Amino acid sequence: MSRSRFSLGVTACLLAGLQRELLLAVRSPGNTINPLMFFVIAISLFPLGGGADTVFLSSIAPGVIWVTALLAVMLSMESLFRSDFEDGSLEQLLLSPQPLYFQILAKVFGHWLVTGLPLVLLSPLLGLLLALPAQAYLPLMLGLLLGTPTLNLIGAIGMALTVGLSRSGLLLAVLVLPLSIPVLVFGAGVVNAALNGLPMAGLLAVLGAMLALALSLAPLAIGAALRISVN
Amino acid sequence: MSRSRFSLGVTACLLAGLQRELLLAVRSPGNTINPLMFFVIAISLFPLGGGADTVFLSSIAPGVIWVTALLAVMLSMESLFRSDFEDGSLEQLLLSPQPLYFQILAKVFGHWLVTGLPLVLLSPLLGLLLALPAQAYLPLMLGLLLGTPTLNLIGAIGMALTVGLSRSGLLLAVLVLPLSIPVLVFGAGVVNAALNGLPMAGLLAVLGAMLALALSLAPLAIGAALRISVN
Amino acid sequence: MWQWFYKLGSPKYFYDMTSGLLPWLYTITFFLLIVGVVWGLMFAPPDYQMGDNYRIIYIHVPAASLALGAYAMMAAMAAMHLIWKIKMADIVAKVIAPVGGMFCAVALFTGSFWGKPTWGTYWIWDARITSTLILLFIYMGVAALRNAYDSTSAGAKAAAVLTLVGVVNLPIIRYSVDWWNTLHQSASNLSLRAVGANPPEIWIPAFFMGFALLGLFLIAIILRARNEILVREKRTLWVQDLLQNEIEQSREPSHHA
Amino acid sequence: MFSATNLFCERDERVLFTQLNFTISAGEVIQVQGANGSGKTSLLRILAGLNADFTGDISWQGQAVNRRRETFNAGLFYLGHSPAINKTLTPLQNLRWYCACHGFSDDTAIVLALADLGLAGYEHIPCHQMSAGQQRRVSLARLQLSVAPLWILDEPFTALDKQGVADLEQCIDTKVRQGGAVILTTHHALQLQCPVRVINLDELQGVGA
Amino acid sequence: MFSATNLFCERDERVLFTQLNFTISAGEVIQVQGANGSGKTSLLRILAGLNADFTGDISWQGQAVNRRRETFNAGLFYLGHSPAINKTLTPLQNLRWYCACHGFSDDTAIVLALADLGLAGYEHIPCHQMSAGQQRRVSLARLQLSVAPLWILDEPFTALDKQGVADLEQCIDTKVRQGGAVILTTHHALQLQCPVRVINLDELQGVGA
Ligand code: HEM
Ligand SMILES: Nc1ncnc2c1ncn2[C@@H]1O[C@H](COP(=O)(O)OP(=O)(O)OP(=O)(O)O)[C@@H](O)[C@H]1O
Ligand SMILES: Nc1ncnc2c1ncn2[C@@H]1O[C@H](COP(=O)(O)OP(=O)(O)OP(=O)(O)O)[C@@H](O)[C@H]1O
Ligand SMILES: [Mg+2]
Ligand SMILES: [Mg+2]
Repeated sequence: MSRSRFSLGVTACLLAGLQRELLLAVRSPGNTINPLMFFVIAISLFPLGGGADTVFLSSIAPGVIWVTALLAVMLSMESLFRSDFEDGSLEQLLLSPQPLYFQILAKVFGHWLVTGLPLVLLSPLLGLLLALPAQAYLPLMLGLLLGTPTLNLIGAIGMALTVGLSRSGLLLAVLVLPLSIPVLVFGAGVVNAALNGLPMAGLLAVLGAMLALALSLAPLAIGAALRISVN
Repeated sequence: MSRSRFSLGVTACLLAGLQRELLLAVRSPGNTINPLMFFVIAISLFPLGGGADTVFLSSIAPGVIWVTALLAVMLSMESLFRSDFEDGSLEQLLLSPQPLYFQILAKVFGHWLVTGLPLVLLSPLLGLLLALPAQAYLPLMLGLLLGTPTLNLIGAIGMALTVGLSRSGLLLAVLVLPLSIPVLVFGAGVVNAALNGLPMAGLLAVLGAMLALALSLAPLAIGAALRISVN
Repeated sequence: MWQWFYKLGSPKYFYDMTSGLLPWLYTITFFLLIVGVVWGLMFAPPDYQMGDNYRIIYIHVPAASLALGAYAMMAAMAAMHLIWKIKMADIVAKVIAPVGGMFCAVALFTGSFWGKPTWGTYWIWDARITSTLILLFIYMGVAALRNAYDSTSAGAKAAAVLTLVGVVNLPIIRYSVDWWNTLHQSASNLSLRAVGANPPEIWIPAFFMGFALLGLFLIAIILRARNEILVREKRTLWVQDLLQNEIEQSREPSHHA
Repeated sequence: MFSATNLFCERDERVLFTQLNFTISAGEVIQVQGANGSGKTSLLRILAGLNADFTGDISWQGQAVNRRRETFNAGLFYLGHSPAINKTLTPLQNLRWYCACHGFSDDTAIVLALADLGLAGYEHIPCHQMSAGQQRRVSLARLQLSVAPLWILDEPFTALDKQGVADLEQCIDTKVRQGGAVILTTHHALQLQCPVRVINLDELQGVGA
Repeated sequence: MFSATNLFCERDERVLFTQLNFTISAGEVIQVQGANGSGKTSLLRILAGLNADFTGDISWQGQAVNRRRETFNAGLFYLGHSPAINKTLTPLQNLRWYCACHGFSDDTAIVLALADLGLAGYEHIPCHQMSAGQQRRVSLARLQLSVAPLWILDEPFTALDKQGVADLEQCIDTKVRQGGAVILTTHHALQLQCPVRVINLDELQGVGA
């Protein structure tokens, strides 16, 4: 074929993947906004179900915020591979000559940018709603900043495994929630430590280590799972 | 056409609809078991994120159990109309000469039988996990028994409104959670009343009234929403 | 009456009518706003308890009541759209959702900034506050649902159904939240006080501000509705004529120059 | 039996058809033709009552359809782009539900219909284990079970092999001979014995645009 | 160029094909034939590397495919039952991503390809607003963008109108003339100028059963 073509490398392909994710987020903004709204609404259910007294609320705040963030991230994953699977784009992704590892990273990172990051930024407001003392805001945000990408990567493994099942229902959550307990424990631990004036650098370091581990291994698991799913 | 046919009435059609739901539940048991597992796992996250001390746990128990039940029911709705929409069965349902109102009731009731009822039966176990005093088990179950069908009906409205959207994300939860707050408030109220030795018949009656209202109005909204979704 | 009603249902009639109406509305609202703000900020005496903080009431209370009223209006429009398929009703319902949500947010923000000096905290789970928050969620849900649909007509109908479901549910939510708060008796008993208890120097500017905010609300609705009409009817003759005229008018000065 | 007057439909600023009029009586076949995107699917969905974004009147046995939806539904068989087959269930279970929705229950008839379509022995196999064409056949088995006098079929021949196409054509012929009326679209060259009337949307569109 | 030796595949106790051998070289077309459910889709997915439930060897330019997946992928164009078109995005956006995945970026070529398929003016319309056939055409535009020497096409003619079918046939002819190799399935009577070799799975099945 004689058309002029500009041969592109891996980076350009990744950028294209990232751009596609962001475009999709812009085109259907619900996928970005809904997890956030879910986060806010679910958190405000707790005072309604439990009780509204400030001491009580601030005692449950670290746990409730982290558990709800975990749920919001997990449930937002549902949109990660689903439509690609259904319309056959996933097959094309697997058949593409570019390395799968990076393509997956680009997809997950794009997803985190549009769902995880806003959640991190919104978290102090929810701390306010649950009467969390102000000195815990920064640790909460730092923990979420390190924790949500890990949660996204773990969730992507679950999603990749279940995307081929038509009626997967809550299977994703069931598979993934147990795996993400360590992140929850250390994440909520950071906030509790800050509340009690304990050092929290160690806990943050553990969260960082988990992120590094997930970054290096999860894409492999995701790739393998996707291959099984399209089979 | 000369084949012998047995002309059937509405009841038989409803039974067939119910039977289909149950068959689907048996064929893909995940749809029944996953909401239950979600319920259990999500509840056990709270001691991990918050703290494991018994007094604290039993103070958060009513709220946490009810909020989690609410989430589990809402998220289980995802499977109610989705596959019917995708494979075109929903069109056939709308084109069927039998009254839509009852067909919808049959579907939602079938769904409740396989997801809501097990949740009600399982709830005392979760009370146990969260150190809920034993005298609150029965009120908890009664509240859930009256509350979960209402939640299912409200959730079905949300699902019917969003089933046509390909990337609906968490939209369902965002639409439905605010609407189901009254059930949560009275449901958790029943447990709290039982814990404090207050009368709870009135609260249960309110839950019953909400169920009656939902039974009479929700199928109409669901039908209208389904017609919009297939359009 | 009915005839007028049907006429109003036609986007063109609405557009023409509001073209005449808007200047009046601008003037009246501006007047009310000036009087209300000047009186409220400069002449009304400070409250014996709250000092000058209370002046936030002049925004807070009207915003809160408008947020509620807007929902009622949106629901009426939704019903009209579903039952009589009146296009205009849907346009108005569509533009109310974000505006009503805005007022709701304003009530929440002013309320919480008022809460800091009065209650010492930005947020408490008071019954009224909580139900305002839930109302905001419902507004956002209606808007989100409409946006989620690619097809305008399907999105309109879906949003209308949800709005009507909300109508049934709002009183129930209100009632349940009231009940919830009385049972739990929040930490400090901080019910919002009634307007009637205050001297007239305080509530007369409130009266002005109330109508001024109503004016702002109407202006916002009408401007947005006119925009929406132009977008939806952009292929009809009258809109094309109108745009043609606008273009010519904007060109004219440059011709002379 | 079934008629449409003055139908008008537009999508995203494009008029698909306008002033479309037709009547179909017992024993007739209408084929809706048109290029991709000319509005065939839209028309059939409007006729079946699944799409309400149109203006004009549709009547069934002299009465407006939207007034008496349930009577009309009892007389209609609609087959769309999607097969209305739940993939988790077996063909037998799928068809049983369909029959119940239409007020009868007759397992022997179902088994017979499946056998007719070359699916004997597949009654109890979940549909997701079948190929595209086999799933389509399960869906078509409903044609044989249907007593509705009006059939509306949107590209019924998709995914069928040659034998399947021939069988389906014969099935339509039989229906028409027994006094049914059929409205269908297809991109393939129909080989029916009965006469076929054609509505060409490409031409109508010219009128509307 | 591409060859399969001794392929064997069974699904749920049923042997679909066994001892299937073939080689395809530049400038050849192979049509896989068979009744519904005979295993055409299964075969093509195996060849493309999307399905691993088989035994036998597949090699590309003399080397086993599963060893050098990425080289093979660079030389392969696969079109399955599903169009691989995201419905929220526009045709242009969809095809851009596809191109980037295959290592180039060329908007003019995309616009040209769309125009060739009769979709001029649709570049910026979200795909969900298109009819079944139009979506299929967006998918087929990738054929024109592809420089891969091997095409594997599963029922590429579905949902196309007559013009669309003719265009696609011509496109295949051109490819073959330029030295490409094409493996396809279809239930419609192919009218290609180049010679077509047929693999009939129904006969093979007889051997296997
Ligand atoms: C339906 C919604 C609401 C209505 C109708 C409403 C109405 C009022 C009224 C009439 C007052 C004046 C009381 C006085 O004369 O001093 C008031 C005071 C106040 N409101 Fe609201 N309000 C609403 C929502 C909110 C919300 C959402 C917040 C907080 C986020 C809030 C916070 C406050 C505070 C802090 C005061 C002053 C403290 C006090 O006097 O107790 N309000 N509100
Ligand atoms: N996911 C699956 N699991 C188990 N068996 C399957 C699955 N998909 C297909 N089959 C079986 O494998 C056989 C071949 O299916 P395949 O889809 O390859 O057929 P095909 O030749 O493409 O038919 P068609 O012309 O209908 O598309 C069928 O008999 C079917 O029953
Ligand atoms: N959901 C939709 N929203 C907006 N426009 C649509 C939608 N679906 C289809 N259209 C447009 O309506 C027109 C008619 O579509 P329709 O599906 O009726 O065509 P068709 O004749 O069935 O075509 P095909 O032969 O490809 O199936 C197309 O031009 C398409 O762009
Ligand atoms: Mg079509
Ligand atoms: Mg196939």
